[in-house]
Amino acid sequence: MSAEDRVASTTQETRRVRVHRFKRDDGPAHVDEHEVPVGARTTVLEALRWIQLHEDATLALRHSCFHASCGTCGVRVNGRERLACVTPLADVGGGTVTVEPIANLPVLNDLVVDMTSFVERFPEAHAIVRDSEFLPQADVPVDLGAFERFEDCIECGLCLSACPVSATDDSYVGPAALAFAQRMLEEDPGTVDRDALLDWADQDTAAWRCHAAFECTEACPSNVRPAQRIMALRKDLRRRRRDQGRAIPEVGSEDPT
Amino acid sequence: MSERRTEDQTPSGVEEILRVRSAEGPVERKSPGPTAWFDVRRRGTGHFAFSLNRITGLGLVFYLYLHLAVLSQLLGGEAAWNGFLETATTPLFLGLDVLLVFGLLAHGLNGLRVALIGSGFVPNRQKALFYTLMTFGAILLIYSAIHVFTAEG
Amino acid sequence: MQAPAQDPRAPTGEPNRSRTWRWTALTGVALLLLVTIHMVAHHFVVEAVGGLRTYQHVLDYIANPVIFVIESIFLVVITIHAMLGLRSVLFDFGLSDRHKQLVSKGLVGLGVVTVAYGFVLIGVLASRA
Amino acid sequence: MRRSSPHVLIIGGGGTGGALAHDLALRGMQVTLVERGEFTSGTTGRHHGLLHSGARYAVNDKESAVECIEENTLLRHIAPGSFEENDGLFVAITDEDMAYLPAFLAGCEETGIRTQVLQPDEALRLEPMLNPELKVAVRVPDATMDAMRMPLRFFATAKANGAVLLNYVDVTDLERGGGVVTGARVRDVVTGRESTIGADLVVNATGPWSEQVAHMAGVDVPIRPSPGVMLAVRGRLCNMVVNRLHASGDGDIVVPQRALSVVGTSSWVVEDPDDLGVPQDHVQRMIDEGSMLVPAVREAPFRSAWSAARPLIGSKDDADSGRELSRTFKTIDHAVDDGLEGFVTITGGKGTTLRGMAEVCADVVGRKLGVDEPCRTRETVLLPHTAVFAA
Repeated sequence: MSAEDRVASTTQETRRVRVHRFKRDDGPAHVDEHEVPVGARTTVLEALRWIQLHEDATLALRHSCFHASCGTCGVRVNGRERLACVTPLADVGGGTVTVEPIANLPVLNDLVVDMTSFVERFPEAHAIVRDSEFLPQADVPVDLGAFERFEDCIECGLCLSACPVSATDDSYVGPAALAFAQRMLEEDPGTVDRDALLDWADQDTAAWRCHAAFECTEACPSNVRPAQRIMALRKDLRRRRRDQGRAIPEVGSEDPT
Repeated sequence: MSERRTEDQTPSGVEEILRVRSAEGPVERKSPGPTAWFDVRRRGTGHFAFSLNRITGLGLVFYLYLHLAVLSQLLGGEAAWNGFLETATTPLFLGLDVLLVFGLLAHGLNGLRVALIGSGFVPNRQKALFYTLMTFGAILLIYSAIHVFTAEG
Repeated sequence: MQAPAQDPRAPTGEPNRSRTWRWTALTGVALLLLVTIHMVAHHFVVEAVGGLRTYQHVLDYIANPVIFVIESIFLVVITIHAMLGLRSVLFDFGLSDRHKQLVSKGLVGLGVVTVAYGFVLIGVLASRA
Repeated sequence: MRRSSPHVLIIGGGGTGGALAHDLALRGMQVTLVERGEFTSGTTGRHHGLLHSGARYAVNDKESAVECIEENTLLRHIAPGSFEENDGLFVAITDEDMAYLPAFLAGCEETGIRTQVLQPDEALRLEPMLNPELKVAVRVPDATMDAMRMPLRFFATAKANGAVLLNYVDVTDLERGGGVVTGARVRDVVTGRESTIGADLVVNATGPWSEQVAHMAGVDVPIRPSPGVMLAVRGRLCNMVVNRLHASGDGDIVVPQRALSVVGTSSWVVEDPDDLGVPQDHVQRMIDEGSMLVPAVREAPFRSAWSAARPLIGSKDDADSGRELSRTFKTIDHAVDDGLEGFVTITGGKGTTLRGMAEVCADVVGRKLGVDEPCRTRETVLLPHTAVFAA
């Protein structure tokens, strides 16, 4: 839908929004319900902000950019991973809407998760700028080198939340970190220690723990396609092994003993 | 600077907040583990496939040992074995046989998908592959069920 | 052959998953074939309700050298696959590195016992034919 | 026992507060920063991400223009890897735009902003999606920043240097006694508990909320929350920042950002910076004006439309549009203006000038607290944004 079509639609009604609440001093988590006035293009984030402003100022949530560029407002809407800022209530079916924090990370407060352990999964401080692959017909000025742009991954954690292996096994580094590693290998800015990165990925808590559910790719709001990148990473790992002339080891050497 | 209040007041408020926040206990965290397999709020095909693989896998390991235990009857000679055969051909046990075939097909065919995709074949068509293999499995399951219940000596 | 530099982030004492993943996949694909053979041979070619064999049928069957070899391979492959799968499931419980090692060792032991038991079973039956 | 250094409490976790925390921490002061929500959730994170060359202000607001080009150069140096360094174009579409060109070039010359005049065919070679009707384009050193991650690098570095940064801590009141602000009453949103944070000096760095916080201390600040609407469409329609070559107006910029293009921005004035709304006519204006620069804006799939409140300096009596209010910043020592000790307000400005604002404010803070340390933020390279999450 173009922006103009969005502007044209402005019906007004209300939606029942159920919000996950958790405060440390208030005991276990519970759900609050609110009746929120919505227009045709009211987003989940706007609904949550309305609740903050008009009904409960103690509701805590993360948000920053409001246009799917910062990745802070990731939540689960009716059980599916979404960026609240670009998810119109009209797009998540009719009836009651349930908003929960993303899964597989500690919940600090209401809808706020602690991103520390998400960031710690990444192999190293990572570049956020890369060459732009858009507008290939553009004639880049000599003094610029190449047009560049920000990485697609906005570190929202939705892929980690959607991953069934991460839901089960906390030691798995998860899709975002592996997708990042693959991008660094694919578009090496010349600063990458490739062997160290491949060693990092070649672990039973990394590339080989993925079970090809592809839920990360489904969840990603930024078209990073982490699952495909994990598969590409495995290809890199196999190629390295082949290049190093390693034969498939004996069964006996397989076992961890 | 005589009214500087740093030492007596500053830390109190800040440190109290920091202390409470860094306390281990009251952070809500669904403990990870196999309960996630049964999380019905996760409705994705991929999650279903993963859970199915885990559950059928465990079921098949259980069956493997059940099977080996049952086969020990063979060591007891003809009478022991033929006695077992009578129980094993009751409709209940035949139904369990069909369940076994279901487990083998679900685990085997989804495992084939994971192996094919995980080793670089068909990287972008995982859903189509899943549905194709599951459809194939369903046909085989129906055929097997009919066979198990109708094959007469 | 030069070993790659040790990555400080890599946990120590861990087997390399790329091998276990590979072996799970390889044995899994082999099992597709072996299970099919096993199921068809036992349940779909025998003309009886449920396709089960009588005692004598079983003895004759296992005495066939080709069957004996196939069943032996089946036994080993399915045990490896089952132990690797169990290991993966048990690791889902978020074990410490030490417990992971214990689990791995325990499963090697269980696998050896399972295969040994299977061979005793096959051997005894084949000898009775 | 060594007497500990003075403690400064910064209210507001936007770009200004973060940069100030960084500056004060480098000067060896004890710093606590409180933010009622997530860092950069108020205005900072919502802006379109333009790293101003200053050319936008080169004609009407030369002070801002000079600030911008200085900070533009500095930030690239201290926050490498945080910008899409693709420059920007000022594009003339109408004869009226062309009439603005001489003044624009003169203003840039005067304020030290490097320019390169491009004929339409040259500009279209650079940016094929530009309006083919363009008459001329001027290349300037604009860039795109990640509106959250670039400021977070100041937070990250401040934290590494010992500043205590507390998000989800809401200031409910300011503690006063004998004409001195002595700290703040706060409510920890995480627990719901209330407590008091004492400080030798409290800095109000709450941008468009400055007025509300100043009222807690019983003083007034000449700030007007002036929101603007922005529109993001899918597709990276250009690689360079595309500006309209005319006096500042609505919908006059297209900022590429990741695989999106952000069109900004309108301007009006509100009382409550929390209750903005997204007026439909403003969104329509973004589409209409944005497609004057890059026609594909009209057809591109919608991604988001939102509002962000700027803190513009002016008085209640100024014009309603907010455009005429100054874009530069102001540090107010309330001891001078209102006879209230221990309270400083830093406000105004823009994302590009966050470091410079912090430097000026930190000079004032240092003078008031007797800390004679020079500013070191010009040469201190910032940590990556992820370090803000480090335990």
